[in-house]
Amino acid sequence: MKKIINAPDRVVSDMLSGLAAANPNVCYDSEGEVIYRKAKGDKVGLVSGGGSGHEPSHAGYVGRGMLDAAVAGNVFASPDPARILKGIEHADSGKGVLLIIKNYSGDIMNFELAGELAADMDVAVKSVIVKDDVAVKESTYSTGRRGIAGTVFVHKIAGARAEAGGSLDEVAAAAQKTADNVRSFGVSLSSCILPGVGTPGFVIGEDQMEAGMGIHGEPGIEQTAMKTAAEIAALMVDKITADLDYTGREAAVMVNGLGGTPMMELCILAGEVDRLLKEKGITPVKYLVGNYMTSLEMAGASLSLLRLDEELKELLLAPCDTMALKEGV
Amino acid sequence: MKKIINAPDRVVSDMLSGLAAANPNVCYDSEGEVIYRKAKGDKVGLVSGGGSGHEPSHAGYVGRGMLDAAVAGNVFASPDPARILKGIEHADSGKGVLLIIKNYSGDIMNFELAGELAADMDVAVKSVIVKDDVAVKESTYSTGRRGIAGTVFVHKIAGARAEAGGSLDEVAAAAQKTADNVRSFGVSLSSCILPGVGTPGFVIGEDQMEAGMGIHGEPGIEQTAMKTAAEIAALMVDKITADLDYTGREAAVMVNGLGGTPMMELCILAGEVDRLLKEKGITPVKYLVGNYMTSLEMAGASLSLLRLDEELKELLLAPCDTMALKEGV
Amino acid sequence: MAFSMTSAEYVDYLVLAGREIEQNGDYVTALDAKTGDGDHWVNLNMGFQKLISMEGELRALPLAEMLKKVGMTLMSAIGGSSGVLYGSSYIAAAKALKDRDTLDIQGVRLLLETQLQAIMDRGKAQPGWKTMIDSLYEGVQALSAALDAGADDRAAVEALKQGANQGMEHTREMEAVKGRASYQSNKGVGELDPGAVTMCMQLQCLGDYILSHKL
Amino acid sequence: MAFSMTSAEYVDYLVLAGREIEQNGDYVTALDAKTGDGDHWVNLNMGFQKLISMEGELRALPLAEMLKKVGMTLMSAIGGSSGVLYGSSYIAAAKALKDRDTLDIQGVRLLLETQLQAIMDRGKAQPGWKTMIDSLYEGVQALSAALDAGADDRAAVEALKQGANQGMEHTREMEAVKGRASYQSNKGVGELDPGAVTMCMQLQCLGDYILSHKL
Ligand SMILES: Nc1ncnc2c1ncn2[C@@H]1O[C@H](COP(=O)(O)OP(=O)(O)O)[C@@H](O)[C@H]1O
Ligand SMILES: Nc1ncnc2c1ncn2[C@@H]1O[C@H](COP(=O)(O)OP(=O)(O)O)[C@@H](O)[C@H]1O
Ligand SMILES: [Mg+2]
Ligand SMILES: [Mg+2]
Ligand SMILES: [Mg+2]
Ligand SMILES: [Mg+2]
Repeated sequence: MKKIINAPDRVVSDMLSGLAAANPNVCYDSEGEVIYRKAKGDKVGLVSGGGSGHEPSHAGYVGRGMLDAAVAGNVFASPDPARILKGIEHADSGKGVLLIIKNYSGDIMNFELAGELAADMDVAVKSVIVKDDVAVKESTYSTGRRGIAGTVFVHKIAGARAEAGGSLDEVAAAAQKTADNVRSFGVSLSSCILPGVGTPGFVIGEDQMEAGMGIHGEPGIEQTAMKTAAEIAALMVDKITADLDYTGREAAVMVNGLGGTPMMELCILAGEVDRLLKEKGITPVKYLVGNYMTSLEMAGASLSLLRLDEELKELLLAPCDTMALKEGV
Repeated sequence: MKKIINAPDRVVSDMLSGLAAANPNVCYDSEGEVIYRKAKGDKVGLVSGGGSGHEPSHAGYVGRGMLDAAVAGNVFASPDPARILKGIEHADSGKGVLLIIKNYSGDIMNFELAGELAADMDVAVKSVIVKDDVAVKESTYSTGRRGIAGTVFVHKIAGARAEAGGSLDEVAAAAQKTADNVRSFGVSLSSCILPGVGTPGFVIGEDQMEAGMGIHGEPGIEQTAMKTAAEIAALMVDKITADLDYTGREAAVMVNGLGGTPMMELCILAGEVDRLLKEKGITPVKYLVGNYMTSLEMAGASLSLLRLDEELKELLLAPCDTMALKEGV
Repeated sequence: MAFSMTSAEYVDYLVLAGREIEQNGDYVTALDAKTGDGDHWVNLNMGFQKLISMEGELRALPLAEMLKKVGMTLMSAIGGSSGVLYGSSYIAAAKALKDRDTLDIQGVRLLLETQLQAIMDRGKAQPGWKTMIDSLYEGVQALSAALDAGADDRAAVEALKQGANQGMEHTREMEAVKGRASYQSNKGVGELDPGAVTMCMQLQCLGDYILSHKL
Repeated sequence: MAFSMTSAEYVDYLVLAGREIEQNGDYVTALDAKTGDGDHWVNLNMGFQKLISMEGELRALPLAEMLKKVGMTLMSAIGGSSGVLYGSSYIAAAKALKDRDTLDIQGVRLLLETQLQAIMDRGKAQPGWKTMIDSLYEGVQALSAALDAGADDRAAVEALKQGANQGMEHTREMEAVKGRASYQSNKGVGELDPGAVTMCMQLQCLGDYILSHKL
């Protein structure tokens, strides 16, 4: 394992303190492994978080127009309720707090318990669960779909609604609408190494790729022969548009790198996606191309498509100023 | 070789057309492999470029407050003079054009020739050569130091000066001052694969790293045992501050990923750098942490430190709106 | 012969369980990598190593307080799914056992039944869903059946161990409903659930501790 | 015996050189990876393949125009250091040979001398600096020396080939002044310069073409 770290059991705290050193607009609470806004807004608070290893998610999205606090767990493991409660406290200015949760058993259980604890302390808490990964079948019975990179759109849009003075219900509604309208699909070309483990948990054969792999290296829907950028784009667009009808609609597009795939490849993929969307009568009005939600150093990429209406579009394009996403210069 | 591409000989054009699809503020000239600003400013034009494989450099920095045109060569190969001339034409609005060149024989020769051709066409052209890599000894006799990630600071500051209405001489002076005050040092943990070659040109042993490697995988100053983040930070800071005295000064800090190293590790490195700088009496006033100038999918990172004065600081913090760098939301 | 276990002795068991977990890193990680995200062992181990580092402090606490502290510690140090589930299970056990100083066989039964219920509640999950619940559920079932049939402590503990092992083995053929294996198209059929494996390890250690030190 | 080479025949040589380069990918790439950035072969090959694809068009051009077209093509298709150097060398050669239709041995000499000077000017480089110049320089030196000593065409061409090869070999012990090998702490000593190797390949092909087709 070659990583630029000090020690496997220090990666989370070292990473967050480094991030806070680099970003003058946030503070680091080392007890809760929370990154929170230095200037507390008089507004609904937004809290997200989850396991580490997905940087810049989530701490990179703390700032004006997006999150108020991000809570980090160990690598690939949800933070525990005590940490999340710290995050809620940092985000709360008396107008209530929205929790943005990715749909994993662990995150759900920990955030839910934290929400109960916060409610005991008379903080109004709502939560929205993101489940955008169409590689997994949706189900009310089982855990259902995973939440992946589409979550960043939820942060952005709920953040804009909160910044504009929306009530907790309004912010939650904007977040829910975003979650309802975003779909994602990812492919990976290589595995990743958990710092505490030191060796890759699985191997993807040379000339093979895994379609539909999650952002923790949870197995995908199939291993196939390595495809071209055009074929990968087609697979992604097909899977997503088969699940939600985007025809004739405007969309925001995220071409997200998983950590080990360089910008050159993401741009090539974005070009193919753009062509396919236009062929399908979908109008891309905003692109995000880069590393937004990663899986350590995994090579691969995901596509997220957010179906827009006027409200979502306006909120999406509203200014925000975070380390990993800035809008409205 | 596993890359998200269509074909090795199409990577540059596919990448640039994808980038242009994703960024509504730029256009793609496929004949010259040039990305240029859609809204041509009535100002001194800024042109940079070089071999591809360093994305988001340079096309990602085209936009308000930075470059007017970026010219792309083949992977790791300077663009030829004809392409550069196209870039100059796109950037020129009659107030002259500044070429920002990284110090490689190939780039120097091609940009110089293009500049001569432009002068023949009565375009006022000046150029600034960036040689920030302290891993290489400076020399007037040989090629001397390479230009690496510190170049992005030159784009930013010259861009701000041009946006503010500076004359060609003033813009060139700001660029030169930046180049004179920036130093960089990089380490790499893995090699990278040129799309047209398909196999890695060299191998860095497991548990080894290469100190001082360039952004094209040119061999570094030594292969050493893999170090911790704190040790790597110390190596970088020591090499840089041994070359230029930053004591008591403000500095802009770039912790740059080489393409395959995730944000988690860059943040950890930034934290260590921050600690060391403060110990040395250097005041970091601005951090850039992310992939700014890469080497395909190479794992590793570089540190660039720009010594600031009031002028440079003001220009550095002036607004800019490009795909890869936004300032002043 | 009947036994009675003090709070300090329960901590002795936890230390043994921690050592056992520590030694099975590659095996458990490989299992979680196959159907999950590969972090189950790292995090569970971190939790138990934390407990081991607190051994002295824990041994000094009365039973219920010790259990609560263990729960809080595991919840925060492990994180993820296992952290909150183990945390909840120990916090619930602390409540259920708040009037006792020691654990006899009925106390062990109550502890495990309480933990089982707490995990099912927190996880919104049932036996048969290919989780840690299955080892605990079959272990508790076997223990209760033995006790209800009048078995002595030794036979009851043996039943617990055997039941836990069967529960773990049964996860191999189950389809995952909750947790990461549910994302797979075949729902993880054919692989043991890593959480069931580590739950079983703990129950084996508990049984062995009682059998060799207390009976 | 004396020879004379038409523009079309020079294009035949370029095609042979392109084929030779195409076959030496791994070798040249490995060399450039050792002291440079590993792209020399990919790009040079791309340039020569472009020439091959334009064979018909090129063959139809008069000598000077053909040389100019080759220069423009190589400059844009190769890029990097080699592109502008080869490009400049052919564009300069086109000027120097603008009054000739064919190349005899003196024409070849003038062509190569002009190319050498153009590369040195554009690269601001000298013989002995571990670049492509060294193969060309020693080749031209040997050719000129042979001709000045009254050698016949065959002997002169043999001298060119041998000189080029020696120049290439000499780069192994040189310290790089320009180009990427100069970034290395040992200045690349011990390795052949990739640009010298491919320059030598071309000169060998040129010599062989003349020897086997024209003499
Ligand atoms: N909802 C649930 N109810 C009960 N057990 C669960 C649930 N979700 C997961 N588990 C158990 O947790 C184990 C995984 O634990 P761990 O790896 O720590 O969590 P994560 O899945 O968050 O990475 C699974 O193998 C399973 O036994
Ligand atoms: N200034 C120069 N003058 C002459 N030859 C040079 C010069 N710089 C580089 N070269 C030659 O070019 C070769 C490298 O070519 P290439 O790989 O295409 O360029 P780059 O160094 O830009 O990647 C070197 O091996 C050397 O022979
Ligand atoms: Mg996990
Ligand atoms: Mg090159
Ligand atoms: Mg897990
Ligand atoms: Mg090269």
